[in-house]
Amino acid sequence: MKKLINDPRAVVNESVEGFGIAHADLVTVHPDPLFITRKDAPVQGKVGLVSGGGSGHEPLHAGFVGRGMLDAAVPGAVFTSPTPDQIIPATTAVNGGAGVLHIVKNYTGDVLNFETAAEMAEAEGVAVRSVLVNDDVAVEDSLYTAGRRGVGGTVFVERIAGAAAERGDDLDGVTAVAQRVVDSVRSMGVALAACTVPHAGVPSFDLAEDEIEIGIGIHGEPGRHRIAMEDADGITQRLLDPIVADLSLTSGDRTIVMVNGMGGTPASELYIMFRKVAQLLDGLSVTIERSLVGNYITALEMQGASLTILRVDQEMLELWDSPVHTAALRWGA
Amino acid sequence: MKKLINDPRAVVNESVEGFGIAHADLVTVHPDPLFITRKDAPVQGKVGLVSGGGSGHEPLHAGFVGRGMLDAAVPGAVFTSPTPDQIIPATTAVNGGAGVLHIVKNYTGDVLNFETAAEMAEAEGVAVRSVLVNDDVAVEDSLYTAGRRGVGGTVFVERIAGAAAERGDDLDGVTAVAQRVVDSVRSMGVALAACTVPHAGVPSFDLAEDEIEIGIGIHGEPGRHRIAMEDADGITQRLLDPIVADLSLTSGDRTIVMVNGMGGTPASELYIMFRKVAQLLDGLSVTIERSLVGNYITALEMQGASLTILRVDQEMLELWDSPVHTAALRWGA
Amino acid sequence: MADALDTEWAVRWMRETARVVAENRVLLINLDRVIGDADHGENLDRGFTAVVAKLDSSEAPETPAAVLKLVAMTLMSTVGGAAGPLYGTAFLRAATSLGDAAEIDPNAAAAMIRAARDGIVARGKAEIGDKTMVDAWTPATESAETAAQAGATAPEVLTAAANAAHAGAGATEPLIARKGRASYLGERSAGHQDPGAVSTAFILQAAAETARELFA
Amino acid sequence: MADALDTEWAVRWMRETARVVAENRVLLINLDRVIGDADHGENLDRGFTAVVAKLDSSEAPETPAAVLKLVAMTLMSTVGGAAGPLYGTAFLRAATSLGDAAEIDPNAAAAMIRAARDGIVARGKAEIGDKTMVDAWTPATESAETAAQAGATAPEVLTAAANAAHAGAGATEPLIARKGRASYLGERSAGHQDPGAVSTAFILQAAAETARELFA
Ligand SMILES: Nc1ncnc2c1ncn2[C@@H]1O[C@H](COP(=O)(O)OP(=O)(O)O)[C@@H](O)[C@H]1O
Ligand SMILES: Nc1ncnc2c1ncn2[C@@H]1O[C@H](COP(=O)(O)OP(=O)(O)O)[C@@H](O)[C@H]1O
Ligand SMILES: [Mg+2]
Ligand SMILES: [Mg+2]
Ligand SMILES: [Mg+2]
Ligand SMILES: [Mg+2]
Repeated sequence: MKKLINDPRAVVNESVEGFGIAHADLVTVHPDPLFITRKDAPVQGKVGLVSGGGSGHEPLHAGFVGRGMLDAAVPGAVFTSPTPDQIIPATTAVNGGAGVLHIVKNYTGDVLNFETAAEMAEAEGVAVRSVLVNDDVAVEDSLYTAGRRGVGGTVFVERIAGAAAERGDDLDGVTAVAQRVVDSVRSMGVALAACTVPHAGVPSFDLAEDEIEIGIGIHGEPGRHRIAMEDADGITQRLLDPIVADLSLTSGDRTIVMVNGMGGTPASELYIMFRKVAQLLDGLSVTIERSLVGNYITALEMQGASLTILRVDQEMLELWDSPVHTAALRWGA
Repeated sequence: MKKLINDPRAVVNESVEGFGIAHADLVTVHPDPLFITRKDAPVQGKVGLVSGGGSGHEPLHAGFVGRGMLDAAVPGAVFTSPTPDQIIPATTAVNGGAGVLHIVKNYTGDVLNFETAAEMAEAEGVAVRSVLVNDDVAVEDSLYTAGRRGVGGTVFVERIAGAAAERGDDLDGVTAVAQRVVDSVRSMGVALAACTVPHAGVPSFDLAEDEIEIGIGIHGEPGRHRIAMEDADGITQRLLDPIVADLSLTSGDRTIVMVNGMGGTPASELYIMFRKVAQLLDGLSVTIERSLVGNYITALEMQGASLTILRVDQEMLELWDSPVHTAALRWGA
Repeated sequence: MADALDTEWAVRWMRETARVVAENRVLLINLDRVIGDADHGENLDRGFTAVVAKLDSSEAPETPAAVLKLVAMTLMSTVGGAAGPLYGTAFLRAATSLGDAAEIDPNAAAAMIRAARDGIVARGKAEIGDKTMVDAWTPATESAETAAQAGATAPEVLTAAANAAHAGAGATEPLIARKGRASYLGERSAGHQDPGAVSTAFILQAAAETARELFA
Repeated sequence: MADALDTEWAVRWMRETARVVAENRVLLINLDRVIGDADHGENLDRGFTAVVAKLDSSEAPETPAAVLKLVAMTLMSTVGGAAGPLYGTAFLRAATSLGDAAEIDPNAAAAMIRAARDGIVARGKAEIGDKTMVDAWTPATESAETAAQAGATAPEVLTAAANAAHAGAGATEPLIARKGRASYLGERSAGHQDPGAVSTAFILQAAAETARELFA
């Protein structure tokens, strides 16, 4: 394992420290317990947005803290959800009197830790709501399973709910918008090569020179199945089809599309995939209104990509376009 | 070799096509010969800025086309400088009557092709100036060699000269600002693992599990020397020292710092390096006025990073802060 | 009371757990790597290292329940992931079941294990056969209760629990996961033991061994 | 004139060059990979493939110079990198040296090679020993001139040039590069042949072979 790190156990602390220095105009890093808030938190009268989860998915979540997006990000250890004793103070720190929305990716650990934190923050007098992001169509969803993972859709929820909060929506309103995004967003990913968790020191899985994993998540876990290597157009089709089916995308639908790199994929390859997505959606008479192509939710240095599609209505689009100023997403501000 | 590509020979065309679709609000892609201009080119009365070079360094250069930065980018094949028949029409396309500045990274191929293009564009009546970016302190510079490579400093030249052009400076003025940046910027890079050029199909070099290359460029070439793996703080010091020495950075100096990922490095690792740079410069009483941490000039999916430091004066800083709106760099617009 | 477990035992149990978890850190990481995200061993090691630090630095707890409560709070705030809240709840419920008794008799030992197990089920909603730590805790509970009813000593109750937990962990191997991270793999999760079930077995084994040593 | 080289030869030379470059594409990529950026073979293959396409699609050029000028323009606009302008200039200067002559006699052949070589030096400013294609072109020029002065036929002049170019390319191996991309490696550039010198040898060998075949 070769990484630009010092002590594997200090990775999160040191990297967040560096992040705090680089973006001192935007964020405040609270070191112990560790969480990150926007510089001007709490914003009085505004609903506070808190998200968090295991580290290793940068820029998610800290890179999305700032105006028009998150008020706080709570980073756990690498691929490990944070603990309530981090989430609780983050929640109270960004409560401007209008309550706080927890944006939780659907993993047992995240759900349990945020649940506990929400309960305790409520006990301290903060109104807390939660939305559960579960957009990964690779995972079978049923009453008897842990359900779908939260992956790329999280970026869309954070942006659009963040915009609604900035607009002045109340806690129920922001929660409703966030839930609307959750209901309309789906993702699917592929890996060409695994990543290596610093404390583990060996790659999460092995893939032969001619194999790829379809349906991976963002934690270096193996995917749903392994297939022979294909070209970018073929792989893109494989990611797109289940999303189109699950969202029942049809002629006239409007979308925001994200082609996301998992951390070790050149931008040029992401644009090659985006080209194919655009061609395929065009063939379905589905419009791409906005797009993101780049590293937004990663799995360390994994080689691979994910596709996320959000079906939007006019309101979501306007919220999307409103000013946002974070380390990783910025426009209009 | 596993890559998200189709035909290795179509990589540049397909990726630029995807880029053009994703950023249709910002740029126009001219497919044959291939170059990219900002949507509103030519901007009447404004000096036009053209840069280009081999592909594989994305977001450089196309990602920096737009207001406050480049007017045109000219992508060659992967790691191969473009040809005059691309550079010439790009140059004339962005000439708003005030002439055009070529920003050329110092490689024999780039120099020769831009030289020819400049000559022929001049013959067509366009006033052309050139600046040569040669910021890589890993390379020995002498009258008898090809001189230093142009690497990360290019981003700074494009941004600050782009701002000067947007401000309305004339061709000599923009050229002078660009040259001032060239004179004040230095870089140094490290690789943990090589990249694979699509048409070559095998990694550019082999590194043992416990080795790293110090002094690499952005073309997958081996570096100046190979050393045993070190921790991030140690490596950062190795990149910083020759830059500090070469720029003679001393107490009171003001800088803009870029910690750049080579394409396959997680953001968290870049922030760990940035943290150390901040500590070391602080120890020298050198101020970091602004910073960039992320993938700005890459070598496909290479694992590694580079450090670039620009010593700034007040004017450069103001130009830096002025509005910029490109696919990869955006603020104030 | 002969063979009853006291506060000192509870402290020893936790120190021994920390030692065993540290020793098996890589094993637990690797179990989690193939069907999860490669952090279970790291998470527990971080948690129990913090537990030991807490025991070293705070005043000696006065009851076994106080020990387990300190453990619960420490795990909850340092482990994260799924295991943090689950083990945190388990130890909290276990503490509650003990009340402020100074010693733990065989029935109390069995009740403590049931409380822990029920806490995990209440939080995680997993059923037996879902390939989670519940598949170790459930047989452990049943064996402990059977042993206690048959008149076993407290160390014997814990030994019965530990053995059953080990068997239960082993039996997770062929299962297809329906809860936790391994469930994302669907059928590919079969063929590997569940890391949480294995760590459960380690924890209960530490309980049994420290109990036996104390009365050896 | 016996053994004089005409337009047909020039076309055959270029087609044969394209074939040889395609055949040695990977070899040239690999030479460039170790001390450069792994594109020389790809660049030349793209360029000469375009040359052949151009020859196939355009009207037959009327003079050898017209062929070489077409080649120069095509390479210039399709190869890129260092080799594009250098070879472009080389063929342009070679074309100029031939004027509008219909045939190339031995002296003209030697002059053509010198013109190409001088063009490369003018553009690239490399000196002999800098570990570039100049290290193949320079001995090629000298051998060609010596042969022409000694009364060799045009095919013999080209053969002398090709042999010298091959030797020159081989002799670049121990050199430390001072120009081009390999110069960034400093001393680590020693121990490998220069890709441009090797491709030069291939080009001149194609010239010699097609010339010999035409008069066999
Ligand atoms: N719903 C659940 N109920 C009971 N145990 C669970 C549940 N989900 C996960 N687990 C247990 O947690 C273990 C994983 O813990 P850990 O790796 O620390 O957390 P994470 O899955 O968040 O990375 C699994 O092996 C399993 O035994
Ligand atoms: N200044 C120069 N003078 C002569 N030849 C040069 C010079 N610089 C580079 N070359 C030649 O160009 C070759 C490399 O060509 P190529 O790989 O196509 O371009 P690039 O170096 O731009 O990738 C080198 O092997 C060398 O022979
Ligand atoms: Mg985890
Ligand atoms: Mg090149
Ligand atoms: Mg885990
Ligand atoms: Mg090359």
